[in-house]
Amino acid sequence: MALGEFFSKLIPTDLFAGLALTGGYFFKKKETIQFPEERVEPADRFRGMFGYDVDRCIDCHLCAMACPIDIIHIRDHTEVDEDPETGKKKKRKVIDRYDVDIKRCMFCSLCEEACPTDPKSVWLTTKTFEMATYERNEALYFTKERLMSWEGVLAYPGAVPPKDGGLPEDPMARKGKGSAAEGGVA
Amino acid sequence: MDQPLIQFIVIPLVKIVVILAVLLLIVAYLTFAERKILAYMQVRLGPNRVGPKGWLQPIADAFKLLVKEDLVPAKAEKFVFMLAPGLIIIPALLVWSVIPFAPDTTLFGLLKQPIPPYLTDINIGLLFLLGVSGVGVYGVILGGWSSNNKFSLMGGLRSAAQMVSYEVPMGFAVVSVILMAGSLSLVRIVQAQQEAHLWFFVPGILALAIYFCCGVAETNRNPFDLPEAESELVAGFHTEYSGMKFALFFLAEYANMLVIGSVVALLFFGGWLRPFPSWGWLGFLDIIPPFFWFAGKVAVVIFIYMWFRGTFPRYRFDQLMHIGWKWLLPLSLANVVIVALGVLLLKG
Amino acid sequence: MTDEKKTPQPEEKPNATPAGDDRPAEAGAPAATPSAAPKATPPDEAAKAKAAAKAKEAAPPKQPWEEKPVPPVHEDAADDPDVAALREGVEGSVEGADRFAGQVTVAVPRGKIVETCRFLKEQRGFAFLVDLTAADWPEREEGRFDLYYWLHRFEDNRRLRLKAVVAEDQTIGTVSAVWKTANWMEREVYDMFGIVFEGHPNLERILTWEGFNGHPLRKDFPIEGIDTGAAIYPDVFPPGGGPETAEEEKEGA
Amino acid sequence: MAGPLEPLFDVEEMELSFGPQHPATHGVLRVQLRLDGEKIMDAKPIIGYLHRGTEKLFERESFNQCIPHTDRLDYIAAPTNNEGFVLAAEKLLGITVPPRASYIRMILAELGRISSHVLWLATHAIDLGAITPFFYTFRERERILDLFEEYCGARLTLNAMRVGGLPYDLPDGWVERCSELIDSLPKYFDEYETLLTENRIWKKRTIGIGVISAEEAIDYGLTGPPLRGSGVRWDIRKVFPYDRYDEVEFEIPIGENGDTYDRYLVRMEEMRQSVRIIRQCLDRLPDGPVMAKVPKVLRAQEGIVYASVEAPKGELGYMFVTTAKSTQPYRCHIRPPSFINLQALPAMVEGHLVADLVAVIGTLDIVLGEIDR
Repeated sequence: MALGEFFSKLIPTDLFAGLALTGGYFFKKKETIQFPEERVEPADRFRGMFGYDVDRCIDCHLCAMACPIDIIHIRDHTEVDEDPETGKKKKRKVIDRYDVDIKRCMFCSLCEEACPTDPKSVWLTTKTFEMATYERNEALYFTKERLMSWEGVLAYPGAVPPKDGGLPEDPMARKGKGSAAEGGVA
Repeated sequence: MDQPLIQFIVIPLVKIVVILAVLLLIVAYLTFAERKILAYMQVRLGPNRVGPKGWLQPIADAFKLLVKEDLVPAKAEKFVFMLAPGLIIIPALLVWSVIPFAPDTTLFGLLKQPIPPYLTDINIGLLFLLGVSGVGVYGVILGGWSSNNKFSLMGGLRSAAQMVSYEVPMGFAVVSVILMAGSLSLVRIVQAQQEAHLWFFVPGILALAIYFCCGVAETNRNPFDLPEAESELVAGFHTEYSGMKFALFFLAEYANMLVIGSVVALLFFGGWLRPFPSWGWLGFLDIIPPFFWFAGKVAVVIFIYMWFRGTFPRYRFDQLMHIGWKWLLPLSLANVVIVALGVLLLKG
Repeated sequence: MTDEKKTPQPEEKPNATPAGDDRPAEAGAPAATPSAAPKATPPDEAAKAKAAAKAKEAAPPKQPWEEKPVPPVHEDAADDPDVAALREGVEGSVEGADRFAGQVTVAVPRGKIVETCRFLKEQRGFAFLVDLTAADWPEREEGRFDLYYWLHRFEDNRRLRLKAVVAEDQTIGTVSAVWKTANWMEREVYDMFGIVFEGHPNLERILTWEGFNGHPLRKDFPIEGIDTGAAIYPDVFPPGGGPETAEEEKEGA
Repeated sequence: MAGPLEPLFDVEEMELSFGPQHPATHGVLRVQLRLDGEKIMDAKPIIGYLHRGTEKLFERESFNQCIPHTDRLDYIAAPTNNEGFVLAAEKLLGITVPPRASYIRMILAELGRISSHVLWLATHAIDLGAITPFFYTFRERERILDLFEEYCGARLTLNAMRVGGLPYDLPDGWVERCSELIDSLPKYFDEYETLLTENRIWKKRTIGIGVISAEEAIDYGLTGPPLRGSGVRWDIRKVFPYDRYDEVEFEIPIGENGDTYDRYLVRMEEMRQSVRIIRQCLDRLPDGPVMAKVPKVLRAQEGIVYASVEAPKGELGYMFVTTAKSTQPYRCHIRPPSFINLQALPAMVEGHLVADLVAVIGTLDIVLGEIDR
């Protein structure tokens, strides 16, 4: 063994380089985000908990068909309305149930993509991800009523990314527009 | 009360209680310190939820371990399984009886005569220390064996081989200090450094390096933490331990770290002496009590331990033995010869 | 470590019609030059595209992604050099050769498969078995299963697919002696389809457990799975919720 | 008294079940070991704890519905899984993808490759006892995942591609943020290398461990970094360029000895090459649509099609067998690189110690979601 090699083995400069790096990090700014106090705002397109609007929904079942694992269950019946003036009969579909079995959902957003209404009647861009429950089956089975009324659902209704890649329009403005049209979105 | 009763029973008992209490508290906070230091090196914050800035974390941990269910595997060798944590913690605490951490003191004038704050100073202190700390390996082996778990057994075996083979160069490293000081008493070694106006790490730099390496291996710390290599042996010899018995293993590891740190401070860095004890103009440093000089030196050693853990990968078992027998042992032998020659030439 | 020595970059299949030559000229946006036209555009398609490109020189040409997709077509691949060599090398080994989307599939009789594979590996340089799998056609007459071997040659980066038909009660020789990689692939096929490979060193189930009942990728295996008693958390739906049962569906209708 | 001496006590080889619950098996892999002391006499990987029947599921889903399932194969680098699937489907249906979509796919795939490789480095290093790189690499991985989240709304299971293009265009400012990130990445790669590459302990643990020769690697069907580490310059991106990989410049790093250290170096260099590819893609990103004109319902014709991509773990291929006018694949087979790479594990660890088994499992970079499907 050459003497130089011997001493390079004896004096571990390679180890000192690592020690210098970790030692330097000892004084650097930390990356931790203290969760309950500090929060990271999810991105605009973040796919989280479902939002659903029965007034906008046209009962086309496309979301249920698009779902790869069939967790959207829709039951409906047809009602016949008679116009009191003209006597014309008008068929109207009424949604009895719109259930999403969220415990199995994989948040792929294909249902939202399939939804033909504008704005979407079902959307995942609610920026909500805190869905921990103590119970597995009932607590994560969302009916129409629960989907529409869970805490925070109206705070961000449907930041659906437009196809042209721009930012979604202001969600609150969109909500106003929808209610002004008396739920007449379709 | 008569004098001997006080001198031989009361004072030592008080000392024992105080030393044990302080030691256990320090050990508990060492775990906290380690977690914090590692976290800071890893761009995170570490425990900071229990109490102000996380300062009560070790208390919470200790409480958690106390109230945890104490599991004994059904097929374990029950008696040995119970015995092993005791076997490892007792030597780890026992060595503190000979470690002097400050010179004789009057406790700020409370006492008429200065008494030694440490428990005792025996003239074979260093030998006692090496011998007693070597017993700890039995706890590791027996704990690994009695768990009736193959991973634990392998951890125990690795540990046995590692500890036994690293005792040898460690002993030789210490011998060079003994040659320089001419005594086995730890107090005497510190005094010798004062008399020589020189800390022994200057002539004994090689001995220091060897002792430090061996110390890391003896206490199963990274990069020599094979017996408990988590990613290989799933915590090694204490896989099956839980609750307070696990806590004892844990305490012993940290107490041993403190021992190694103390010995490094005593043998190579002048124990409780301030830097350059012979330079009068540095006298203002004497404001800091000697105990804190000692504690500071130990803290630096422990910090380096943790720094190592935060930086290095782990050696493999055979490579570890390779280093022990093929590098450290010859080096330490050479070191003894060199130091002996030096002592012979200088002291006549 | 990283000295650049570019590997040759041949077209995916040298025999396939080169698609790159027929790119419509496009000014101003060089990066947007289309190149990913279907690799196996049949010749008449390519000619059409050329003619169209000429005709529309003045008008902005329609990009391939704005037009209806052109699916690939099946062609006879008897002219393929490897197929020809195989036909000569191993007697009676080629029952048919088909090219689809630039990939050649050779139908090989079941009994000749090991011989064929060995010939292709040793004589034709197909050193690499990329993939080995099967498909189930339960109603087919000539045999229920198709086995696919997907070979690769490093010299000119060509690939060749062998196809063998195995009936339900038949076995097939193992190629795990030819390529070591076939060992687990054949185990997987055995596990999923129940095709037995003769001479395989350890033909046991690999993805399901020993004693599993059935072969999951057969078409007659229910997609919901079979009851193994392993469901720790059964699905519980609130009354009226969940998927529609058969009775409810009848009622609805 | 001739003949060999009888041992005075029984000497047994120890059987050790390494996994499925073990910190170093990266999931639910079980390796049944036969040990002589700590020396491995025989290793037998046992897999299937995570088998979900993905291929069976594909037989009932339409082409676009399959894509979320592909995310769950190699869940560490979802973009390449999506990419392989849509490429196979596009080949089958004869769809040409707009260039902008191709470039965005490449950017996503290369970001996925970096995020997969840094995770590999993190776990590999922590297996060998270095705990700190884990946290440094996760910092960078988080930033990449942030970009994914901004693009498609998910961090891990992206579902980011569709047959014929992409579901969304890039959001505003994404290109700038991505460009900023990839500019900062090489500096961080240097930091990892400071901690590991020249470190004598790291070298001792990796050099000469799990050696596999080029011939054997080919025989075992290894692909990806394990094959390149053995010195075979083979990369699907160069050999069968998909998307627009023929328009960007990059190099394929290879190793010499086929040991763990070489595979480590290959992956480290691959990350730098990925940065280079992303940089070129961002510079050339064309305008235009991100979705080709495809019919609403995709119908295939009869045929067999195989398409593969260079996933971070190796060659990830999808093979479709379809019948005429079918809306879903009759049979879709996945060629999972991890599954085939894992097969070489017994050959690589035989004669090594238990500690090396951990290193070799780490260096193969397996993902059990892909192995078990």
